[in-house]
Amino acid sequence: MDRNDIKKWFKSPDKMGDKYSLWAIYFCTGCGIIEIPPVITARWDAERFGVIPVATPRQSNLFLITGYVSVKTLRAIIRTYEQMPEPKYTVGFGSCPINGGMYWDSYNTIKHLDKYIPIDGWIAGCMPRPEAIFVAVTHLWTLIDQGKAKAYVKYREKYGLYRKNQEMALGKLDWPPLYTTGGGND
Amino acid sequence: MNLAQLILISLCGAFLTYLLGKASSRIRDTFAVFISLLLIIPLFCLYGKNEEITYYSFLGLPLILKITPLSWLFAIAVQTITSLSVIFSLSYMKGKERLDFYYLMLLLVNTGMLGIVLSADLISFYIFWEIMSWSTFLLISYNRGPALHAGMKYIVMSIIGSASMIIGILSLYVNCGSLDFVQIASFIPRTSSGYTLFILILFCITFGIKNAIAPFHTWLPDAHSEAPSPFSAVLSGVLIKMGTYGFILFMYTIAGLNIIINIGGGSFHYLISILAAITIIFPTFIAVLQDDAKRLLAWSSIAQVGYIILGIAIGTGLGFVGGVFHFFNHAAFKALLFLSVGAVEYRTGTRDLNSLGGLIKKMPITFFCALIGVFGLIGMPLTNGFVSKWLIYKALILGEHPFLAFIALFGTWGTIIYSYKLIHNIFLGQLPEKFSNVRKAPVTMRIPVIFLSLVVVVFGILPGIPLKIIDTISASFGFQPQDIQIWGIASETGVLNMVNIFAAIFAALIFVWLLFLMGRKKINIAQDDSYAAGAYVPKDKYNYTVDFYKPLSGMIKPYLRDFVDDFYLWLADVIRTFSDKTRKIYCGDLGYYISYIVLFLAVLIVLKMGLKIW
Amino acid sequence: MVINILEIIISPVLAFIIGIFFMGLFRKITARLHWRYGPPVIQPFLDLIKLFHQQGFSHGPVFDLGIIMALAGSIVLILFIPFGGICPISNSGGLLVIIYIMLFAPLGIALSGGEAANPNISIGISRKLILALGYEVSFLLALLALMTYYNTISLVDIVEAQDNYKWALFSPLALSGIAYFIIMPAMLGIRPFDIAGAPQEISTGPAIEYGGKYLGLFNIWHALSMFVYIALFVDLFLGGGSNPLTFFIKMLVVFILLTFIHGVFPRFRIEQAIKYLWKWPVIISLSGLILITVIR
Amino acid sequence: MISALKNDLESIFKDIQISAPEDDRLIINAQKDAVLTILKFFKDKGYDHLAMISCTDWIEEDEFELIYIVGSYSVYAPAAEDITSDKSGVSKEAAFNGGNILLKTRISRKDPRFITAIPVFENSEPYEREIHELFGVDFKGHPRLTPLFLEREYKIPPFRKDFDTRRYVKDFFDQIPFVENKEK
Repeated sequence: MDRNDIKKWFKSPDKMGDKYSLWAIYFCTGCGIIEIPPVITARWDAERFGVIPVATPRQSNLFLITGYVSVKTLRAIIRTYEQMPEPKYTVGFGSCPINGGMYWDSYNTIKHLDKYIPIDGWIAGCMPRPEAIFVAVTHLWTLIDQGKAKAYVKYREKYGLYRKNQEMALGKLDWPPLYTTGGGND
Repeated sequence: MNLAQLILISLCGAFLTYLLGKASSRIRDTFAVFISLLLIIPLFCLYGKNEEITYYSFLGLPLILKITPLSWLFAIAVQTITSLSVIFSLSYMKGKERLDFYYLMLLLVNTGMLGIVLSADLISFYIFWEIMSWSTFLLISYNRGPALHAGMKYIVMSIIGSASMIIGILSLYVNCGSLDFVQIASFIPRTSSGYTLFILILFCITFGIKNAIAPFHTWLPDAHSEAPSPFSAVLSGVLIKMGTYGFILFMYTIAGLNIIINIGGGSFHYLISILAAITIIFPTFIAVLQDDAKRLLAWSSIAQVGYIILGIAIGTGLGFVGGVFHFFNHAAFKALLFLSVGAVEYRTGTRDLNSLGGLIKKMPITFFCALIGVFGLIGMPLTNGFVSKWLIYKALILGEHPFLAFIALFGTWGTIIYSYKLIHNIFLGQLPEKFSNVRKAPVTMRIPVIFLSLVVVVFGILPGIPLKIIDTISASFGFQPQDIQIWGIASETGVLNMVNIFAAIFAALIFVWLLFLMGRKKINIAQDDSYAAGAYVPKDKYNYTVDFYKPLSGMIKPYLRDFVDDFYLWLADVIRTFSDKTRKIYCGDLGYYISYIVLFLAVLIVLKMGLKIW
Repeated sequence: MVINILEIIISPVLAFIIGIFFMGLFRKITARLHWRYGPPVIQPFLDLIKLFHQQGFSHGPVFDLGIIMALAGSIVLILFIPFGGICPISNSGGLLVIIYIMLFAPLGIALSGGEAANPNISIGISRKLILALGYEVSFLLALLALMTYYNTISLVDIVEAQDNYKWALFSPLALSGIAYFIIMPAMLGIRPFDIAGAPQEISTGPAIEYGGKYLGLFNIWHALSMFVYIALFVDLFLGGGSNPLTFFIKMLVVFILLTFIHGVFPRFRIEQAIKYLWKWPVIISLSGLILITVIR
Repeated sequence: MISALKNDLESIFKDIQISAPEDDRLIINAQKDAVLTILKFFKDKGYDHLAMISCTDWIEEDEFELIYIVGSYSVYAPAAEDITSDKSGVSKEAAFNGGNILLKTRISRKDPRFITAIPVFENSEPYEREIHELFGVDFKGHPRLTPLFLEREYKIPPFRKDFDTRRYVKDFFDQIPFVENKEK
């Protein structure tokens, strides 16, 4: 964690700012949330990396989707994701958001989460340990550095497709589409 | 244009509007506005001149009208507030019936107040006082129903006040021979201090009732919430201040400064300031518990009047200037708040603080002016309320009254609590469905509101203008003049430079605004795109306005039952039951009457014989 | 005149740097209390950089005006408070003006929070105002004791009166000083009294709808208000320091004590907070005021 | 106590089979129309807590089996070892081992209709709603049989054995296309 790289700071402060102050929204989506408390408290202390849990989507820029996503929770996840300000990053925990995991054949869970909201990174493991979460955070740093963590841009450009998928899965959504023309307004 | 013609014009102007009303309402409205605006100009150019005219003599006593700097200030305030409320009621009272009667009464109240302020002897003072009281009673009980009860309560208390005034006038006439203020002022030092105390107490009861000081305040909340909004703006803006005028009149013009200071060993004016301090505290916290906007404002008027009397009653030059200036400011921002609540009530039909909300999107100008009114009420630095409160506090602290200063300062935080509740429950929060098609307030309602908010801000930034006038008043009463500049007060114990503070705040605002623009471009979002923990915001059920300060009201409600009001109601019951019993004496049977006569004669004989029967 | 303008520019910048440093220290010390490393001390500065290029959502003009007014109020407040030798605007109004300019911040945030039309925010604001009512009692009593003891309303005179180690904390004003210190956590909104911005109960109260730059301004305001209240305490009771360095050291000591209180205490409920604030601090400051009136 | 209950039951109700595998459990198989009266009978006896209504799908016999599990709170039934060690402060005679009663009944699978148990036990409302949503059993007299958990309408209620989850996922979730990425 080479912190005193002042030159990098002056070259692109926004990237460095994003990297070293990832504020994760404290939203319990699935069974993986039991991993978050040890991560943010004394045992593993995510605050060393600048990651702190915040209460509302408005203040956050990192969305940890922990564990399986049931159909009802998907509605809240989409709502929260759309309320987060850009640049926002999402990380999927465990195998269930990837392809449904052990609920692969259940009628009530969402199989491939990235059909509905874009995901920057995945952490394998049916509930990854805190060390895996820190590896994910540092991996997210490299992605931000290389400019590849552009899931929110993809969401903005292909919003029409995402919206159609969401409506197919959840039926009528009771909030208006976020971007009207399919293309986003920065 | 002498003073008698002035009063005459406003009097027959009132009756003329009533007659014109029979012809057509449009002419009546324009004439009422014209007459009230017309009267401001002669009043304005009377500044500085001290005319005097005896317009009539009654039983050998001359009835005199005189203009002094103090009465000039009060007259200007009275006339502007009444003309603004007349403009306001053009559209506010459009649908209602008996409008000729309403305009007649409004202009009569205006005449009464002008008469009180300009009169220089007790007879004309008393006549105009009665005109004002009775026309107020008729206006308070204008829209039937509970308003009648409120009007009854008001008139009963003001009759008690007038009665004590009559006793005072008679005893003065008997002892002093003449009722002219100048003669009485020269007579007072000659008499015993006990007699002056008696006279002062009598008149202070009258002015205390009209001014709603601590024990006599119970009529005000009912009267305000039942009276039509334009009139309650006049009522709490200037009508209550007639009591203040009376206080100043009797404490300073008639009794004179040095008598007041050491009457009863200096305890008299200290007692009044303690009473005023009490009037600051408990109405403020009762106002926090109110759910009706106008009742909340009524309780806040009682508290603010406490500040004025506190300023006047301390007896130092700074306090007096602060008190009179606070009268002027309170007239401005309290009328502003009542008019804006009236505009909201006109558009939405309700003033219940629990069901309103989100009106800032529909009535932005009313919101902005009400916000300035609230800032004036609290005393935020860029408004006139701050300057007058600063003067009062400085007088209190340097005058060695730390506990009074604490009560006054603590009252400010109570003011913040209830005035934020007023602004939040009416204008902020989610806009309910049923108010989604509320339109802007009509133009005739916005003019007075905008004018008053300009007054609040301009006199806040440049307090020198009104302070110089008030300084001439305080100098005329024997206080040493303050060193007043256009930007504030410059005295060795503490300088208040409002332009300096304005510049600092303005520069800071600009700097922070630039900082704000430096960030990324903001995105405007609708009212229902708010955080609801992942759920969509439910329509009409996403507002926190009912019982806004629940934890606080839970703690202070038991202590704030209005004991004084219950005492009065209990007293009324006792009198009613007592009079019921005495009613039974007149049972209409002749035999009883004869026996009463015989019995009475027997008692007289016994008394006459000095109980030496045998 | 030039020095005055220089001071007017320097003192807010100095206050900002110290405020941000205090916030970083705050998180570091609480982390060490929890046996964890905690973020680098410059973390609040990094957060600001991120926040200022993050998107901000606005609920209307008053939403922006409110937070701008709050921050402007705090900056003006810094100009009035003598910091070591520097005191930009010292001649107009003194303590009374300071008390009233302190109203800008809560009202500004209350207005912008109200515009954001969220019940959690309204609950947060009503709690913040009730809490303010709670600590205002002993705050005013302490200030009045000071003003009557030194018989002046200007802060600069009070600081000069405490020169060469005649600190007010060890004079008969000790009681008011203790009362002021007890209510400091309530004024700063830290742990025993951070009911208004409780993340668990009402998801950070007034700060719910603040996105990118709004949250940045909110953090700057929080840092500045922390600086202001501690600087006021040092000025009033600890002699105010001849040069900025001694002033800073005194502030540091006071700040670290407050952070310990923050790290150790659980959060009050609003009723408990009011009952506590209206009981002990008021008794201490009232007896202090009575003591002062008796002495003078 | 259990044995006393057994013979009372046999005396009152005719064609029911009662078996008591352990001393604190009673399993009763009753006919459709006798269920409510038995429930009332148990309620009067102090079994005032309806713990659960569950349903099993006997697809071979083409029947649904409704199981009412009734327990009792009013009479405290400490665990077995408490009685012996007498820690629980409850005298031995009063230690009535309430245990719980399993009342089973069979309804046909083709038109699964049954009457609601709310008049006897109010808290049976959500259980019946759940069984209605997940098995399709219609309870006559139930105030609101609206959907409770599921998001969508299902042709075959999901908990039935003939509901093929794999096929459902294939023709519902897998129809939703991926949002392909530009650089892929």
